[in-house]
Amino acid sequence: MAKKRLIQAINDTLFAEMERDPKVILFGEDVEISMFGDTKGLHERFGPNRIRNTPICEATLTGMAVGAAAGGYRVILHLMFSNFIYTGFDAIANQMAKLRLMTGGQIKLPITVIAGYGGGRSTAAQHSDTPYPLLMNLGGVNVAVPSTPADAAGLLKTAIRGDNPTFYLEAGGRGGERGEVPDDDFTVPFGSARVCRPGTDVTLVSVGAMMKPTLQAAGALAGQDIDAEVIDCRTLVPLDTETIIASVAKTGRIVIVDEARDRCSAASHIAAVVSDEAFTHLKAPVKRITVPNVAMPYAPNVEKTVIPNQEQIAAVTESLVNNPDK
Amino acid sequence: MAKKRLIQAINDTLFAEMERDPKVILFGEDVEISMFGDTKGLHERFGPNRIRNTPICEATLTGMAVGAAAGGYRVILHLMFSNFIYTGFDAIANQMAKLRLMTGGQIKLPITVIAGYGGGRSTAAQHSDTPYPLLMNLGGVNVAVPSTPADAAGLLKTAIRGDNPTFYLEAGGRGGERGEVPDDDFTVPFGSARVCRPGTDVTLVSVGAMMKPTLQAAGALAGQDIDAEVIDCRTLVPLDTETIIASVAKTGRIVIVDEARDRCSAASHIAAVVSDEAFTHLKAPVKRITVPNVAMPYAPNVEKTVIPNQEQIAAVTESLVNNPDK
Amino acid sequence: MLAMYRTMLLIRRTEEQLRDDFHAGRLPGGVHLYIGQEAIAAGVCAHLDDADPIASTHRGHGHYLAKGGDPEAMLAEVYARETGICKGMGGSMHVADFSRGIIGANGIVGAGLAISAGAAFAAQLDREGRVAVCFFGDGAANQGVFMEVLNVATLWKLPLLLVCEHNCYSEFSPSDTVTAGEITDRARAFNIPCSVVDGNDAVAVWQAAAAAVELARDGGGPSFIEAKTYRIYGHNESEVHWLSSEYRDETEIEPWRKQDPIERLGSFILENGVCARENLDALDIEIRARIAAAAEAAAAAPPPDPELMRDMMFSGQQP
Amino acid sequence: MLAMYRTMLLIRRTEEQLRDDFHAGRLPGGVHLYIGQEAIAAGVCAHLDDADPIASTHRGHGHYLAKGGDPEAMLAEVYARETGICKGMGGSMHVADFSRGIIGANGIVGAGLAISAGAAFAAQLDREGRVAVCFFGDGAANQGVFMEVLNVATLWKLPLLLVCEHNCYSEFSPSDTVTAGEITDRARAFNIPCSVVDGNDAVAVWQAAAAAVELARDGGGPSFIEAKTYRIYGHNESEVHWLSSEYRDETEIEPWRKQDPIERLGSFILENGVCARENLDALDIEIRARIAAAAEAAAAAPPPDPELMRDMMFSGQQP
Ligand SMILES: Cc1ncc(C[n+]2csc(CCOP(=O)(O)OP(=O)(O)O)c2C)c(N)n1
Ligand SMILES: Cc1ncc(C[n+]2csc(CCOP(=O)(O)OP(=O)(O)O)c2C)c(N)n1
Ligand SMILES: [Mg+2]
Ligand SMILES: [Mg+2]
Repeated sequence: MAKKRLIQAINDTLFAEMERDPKVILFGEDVEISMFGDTKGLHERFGPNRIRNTPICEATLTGMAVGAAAGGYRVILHLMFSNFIYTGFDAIANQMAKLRLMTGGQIKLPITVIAGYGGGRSTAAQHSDTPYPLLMNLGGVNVAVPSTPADAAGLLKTAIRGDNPTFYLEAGGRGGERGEVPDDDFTVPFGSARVCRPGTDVTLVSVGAMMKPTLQAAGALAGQDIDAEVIDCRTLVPLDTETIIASVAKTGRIVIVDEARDRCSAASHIAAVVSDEAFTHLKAPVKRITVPNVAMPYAPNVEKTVIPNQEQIAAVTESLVNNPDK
Repeated sequence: MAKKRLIQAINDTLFAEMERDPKVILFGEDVEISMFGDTKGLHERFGPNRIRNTPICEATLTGMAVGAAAGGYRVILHLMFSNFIYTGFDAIANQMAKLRLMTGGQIKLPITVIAGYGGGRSTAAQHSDTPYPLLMNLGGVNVAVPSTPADAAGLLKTAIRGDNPTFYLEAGGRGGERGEVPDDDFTVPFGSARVCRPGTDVTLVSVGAMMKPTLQAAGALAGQDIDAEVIDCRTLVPLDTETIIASVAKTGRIVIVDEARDRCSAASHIAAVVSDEAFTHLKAPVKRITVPNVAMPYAPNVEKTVIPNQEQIAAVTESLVNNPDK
Repeated sequence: MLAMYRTMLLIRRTEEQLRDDFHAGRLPGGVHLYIGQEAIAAGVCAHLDDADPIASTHRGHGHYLAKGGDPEAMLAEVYARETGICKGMGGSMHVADFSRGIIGANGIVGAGLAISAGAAFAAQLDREGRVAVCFFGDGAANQGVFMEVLNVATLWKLPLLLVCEHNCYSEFSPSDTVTAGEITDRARAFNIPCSVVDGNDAVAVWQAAAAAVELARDGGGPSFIEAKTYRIYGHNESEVHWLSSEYRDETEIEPWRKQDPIERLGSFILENGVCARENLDALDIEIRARIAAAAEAAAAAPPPDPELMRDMMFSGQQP
Repeated sequence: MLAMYRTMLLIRRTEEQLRDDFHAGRLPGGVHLYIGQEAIAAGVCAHLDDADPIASTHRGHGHYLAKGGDPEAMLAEVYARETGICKGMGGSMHVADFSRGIIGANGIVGAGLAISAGAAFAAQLDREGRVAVCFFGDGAANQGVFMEVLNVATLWKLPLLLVCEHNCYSEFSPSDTVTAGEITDRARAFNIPCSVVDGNDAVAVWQAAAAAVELARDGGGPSFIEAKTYRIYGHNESEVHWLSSEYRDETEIEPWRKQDPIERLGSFILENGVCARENLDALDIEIRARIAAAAEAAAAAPPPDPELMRDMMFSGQQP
């Protein structure tokens, strides 16, 4: 075990995976110098064939990832900020997510797309989106959103070694979170949520950067005699609905915390699944705490009001438990 | 009143709106010849300034729509098949949906993007997507999905005359549905769902091309003594949650029918809203009938299995009403 | 030479079959015919092995067949059968056979460009002398990925051959109404080898491709070929059902019919004594029989099992 | 001439203020400095009126100010104040003033190209002689929209001037590692008027822009200018906080410092007797005072009311 920052866990894992499998290659804009630190040092170690800076041309990069993966490589494409996923969206939505079915299952597409997501640092609307709802709807791509250094390492290994396209979203500048990472070659399977905190009164489901305020809220609620079970989805595709439903079967209440805009969010989908498959267990309305349907504002005081925080989570949960009829 | 095909209602409305306001312009690939028939004859009437064929360059077309709208025009951009929305997605997600907020509300963006959506005609995965969930999550664009010729006309007028970007999605080759269209200059407001069939036992919510099987299922259910209320959302952004909730308050049960892939679908979102805001009225699980999380297959027999149909809707509803505990 | 002729004839007869099948209502989806452009696929693919990847277009039957794709499996695919090369999941616009380097026809105009660049990058890293080829239309040359790929391929010296098939139309728009300047000039801006050839002359295409493919195999980087040709049929075979006005004159098409690439190569073969008229005729009879049988087999084959779909979205994972 | 000098000095002093503000921790977001490139914005915008739309980049302060944008409102914006030109909702990368034809800095590299083409189309339809200008970087010239816009603008003869600011870097990548060939050749492929100018020579930029703007106003269609310059500061001011290695040498920067566009225009002005050194010095004092006051006012202004946001997503509709 070693304590490290989340971004360091990613960087270490990239080193290890590239060492492990010579077919792993990584490219993207300025990945050699590495703005986020995740790809730092790889170029010096693995050279320009396996780590390569590209021109700014996201539409081509996503298509190239498909072509190179079909050509036998395990491709890691670094798209920097998640908003640039939109710039390269055509080959994501029309090729990456569909090509395997369209070709009758002829190919494997081992592609890991890395991008930083989310707000909180006044980067304004074009550098702060949380794009996983769109990716979830595509059907053909996995979505991993680690919240701890250990999960960051374990999920990244699963993504790189896997044979399907995966979007691996880093919680932007918040990669500084520290945590223990096992030393052995462990992986975290996709579709397996983690119960971070067992509880009996209410289920709090969240993912990525929202885990921190969610866990803090759970801690605060404990002081009010509310025993919250906290679940980290870890991957949104595949989604571990079983763990969520089992928890709701126990608690009868659920609050879903999501950094995406509300409409058709991951929270919406989880709420939909719960209100169908766990309906008979529900004692109270299914609650979502999400970002309102706006673009991310620049001003820090305004940005703060749109991103879910500990107080909001605690307040909604408290009122749900104490006033079940809304 | 005149009976016309849905696509004819669109065509007539485009004529009328361009006649009405010289600031309305329309461009897109082969809009002069008009593959779907919606823009037929406009070029002859309004000439090449106001109706213009473009090269194939969706990434530029969506950005141009923003620039021309900011320049004072009411822009109609025809993107042909909804999958090409992805090709032009950058300027949709990063500009159209965000520019107004980013500029502090300085501008209006009167843009109507038209595209045909949905499967059912063996056009395979790249010409059959139902992309509204992605658009719904963007936050800054309206989404209208007419199911009748009258709504097609009324919603299109609201889109064109409105000052915000709207995606106006046509149910592809299924534009042949006929219906009465009033002769006067009526509009259909956004955010106002239509109760197409009142009922007391269960609420069926749907939109666009799914209205037909949904209404047929409601008819069939009537024969089994199940009185279904049927709601056509008409616009998904804004979404008329009031009408849906009022209906659930009456019926206690809801089935949502959606041609989008299930994960983070419009159905998911409606289910989420209902399981929060109408929870106390619910007598049974919230049901979604959606497309599985796959790319659209080419073979008609396979394609048929993924698109919701009358029998499936009737069966799910029947079982929901008769076995509320699932 | 004869191999090229055979390829072209195979494409022609297969597409005639599909044309008739479409109009007889035997196909569930539409088809975009390559008839008149066969020399390009045949002339380029003559230099390629199974290991060399090619990316194709919505008008992709010709590329598939020229690259050695199985005609029976292609017909079955367009017929939406489980015996189809994509098990009936893709259809005409998505015929692909990765085992033969056919990395796919594609319904998104321009999409093959970036995919082929990725395949070329993989080929470069493998250092086995593979070369990637992208076929795309004049209309596709207006998609920005064209320039993006030229840039990356030039910078990285990718073993990539870009073949623009200029058939004078982009759907229903005459090319000069949607394409400014000469497409080849866009490639010339990158100082890569560029050539403009008569796309109805198989020998000319063959020669241009020979040089480009050799250069790429030797690590010399990308090349560009613009093949001037003409789309003899409509944009797709369904257009007759909805077109209310004509977008081109019969008089425009006629001269191009006289430039039929198969007849031209046939004459060349006969003039050069490669073989006799009877041999060509026999070949035609053989191919016609094969395709007719293939169509019959396709028609008789079972539709795909719908459950198959769930195993095909992902590798080893349910959707 | 003097107006251009004033503009350039205004840009310089404003950005020095922002640089210092950033490092003093007074700004919530990052800033990309235009210092060293001022001659380009000033030389081009000298030909434009409020009605002429310009699209800009992430490095957009200079374009905003050269186009007549209010410095006070810009500083307040970067300070995230309700008095900001975008009410604090956009920040440095999104400064825009539609009333002055500044249709926005933009955080998406290349995005201004298509937006400006749309604005040029609107200008063309209005027939009032307006011309649209797009400023973009050498890195942005690798985005496919560049070629797409060249194509549409050429075909439609749009009143559009494309100004590529070649500052030798695309973030941390030296241009020649990510950009193949000469960017101007990509535009030349469309046979539109193209010029390459010394971007640190305001007079040269002014002259090239004069011809291009006049042509566009007269219905002569688009032009392209490549202005060769150099990014004196880093990609953005925050890079010092995380850069672990240098990506360029001081020795590379030094010669460019000697080519300072403001000093060069200053010398030209003095040599030509337009005014005296004292006048220039006085101007500097005036501008410094103005900017210092503006920064103080910005710092003292209130943050935006969060509720404002809900009225700003849509016109007349809640989000
Ligand atoms: C991204 C995208 N935009 C539009 C279309 C619709 N479309 C299909 S083929 C075509 C024209 C293509 O022209 P060209 O590249 O010259 O190929 P050709 O059909 O002439 O072989 C268009 C616009 C599409 N399939 N994909
Ligand atoms: C679509 C997109 N991709 C990547 C980025 C990240 N990025 C910001 S500036 C920049 C480099 C731009 O270079 P250039 O166009 O030369 O402008 P300069 O910074 O030199 O002024 C990059 C890659 C972005 N903002 N948008
Ligand atoms: Mg063509
Ligand atoms: Mg630059």
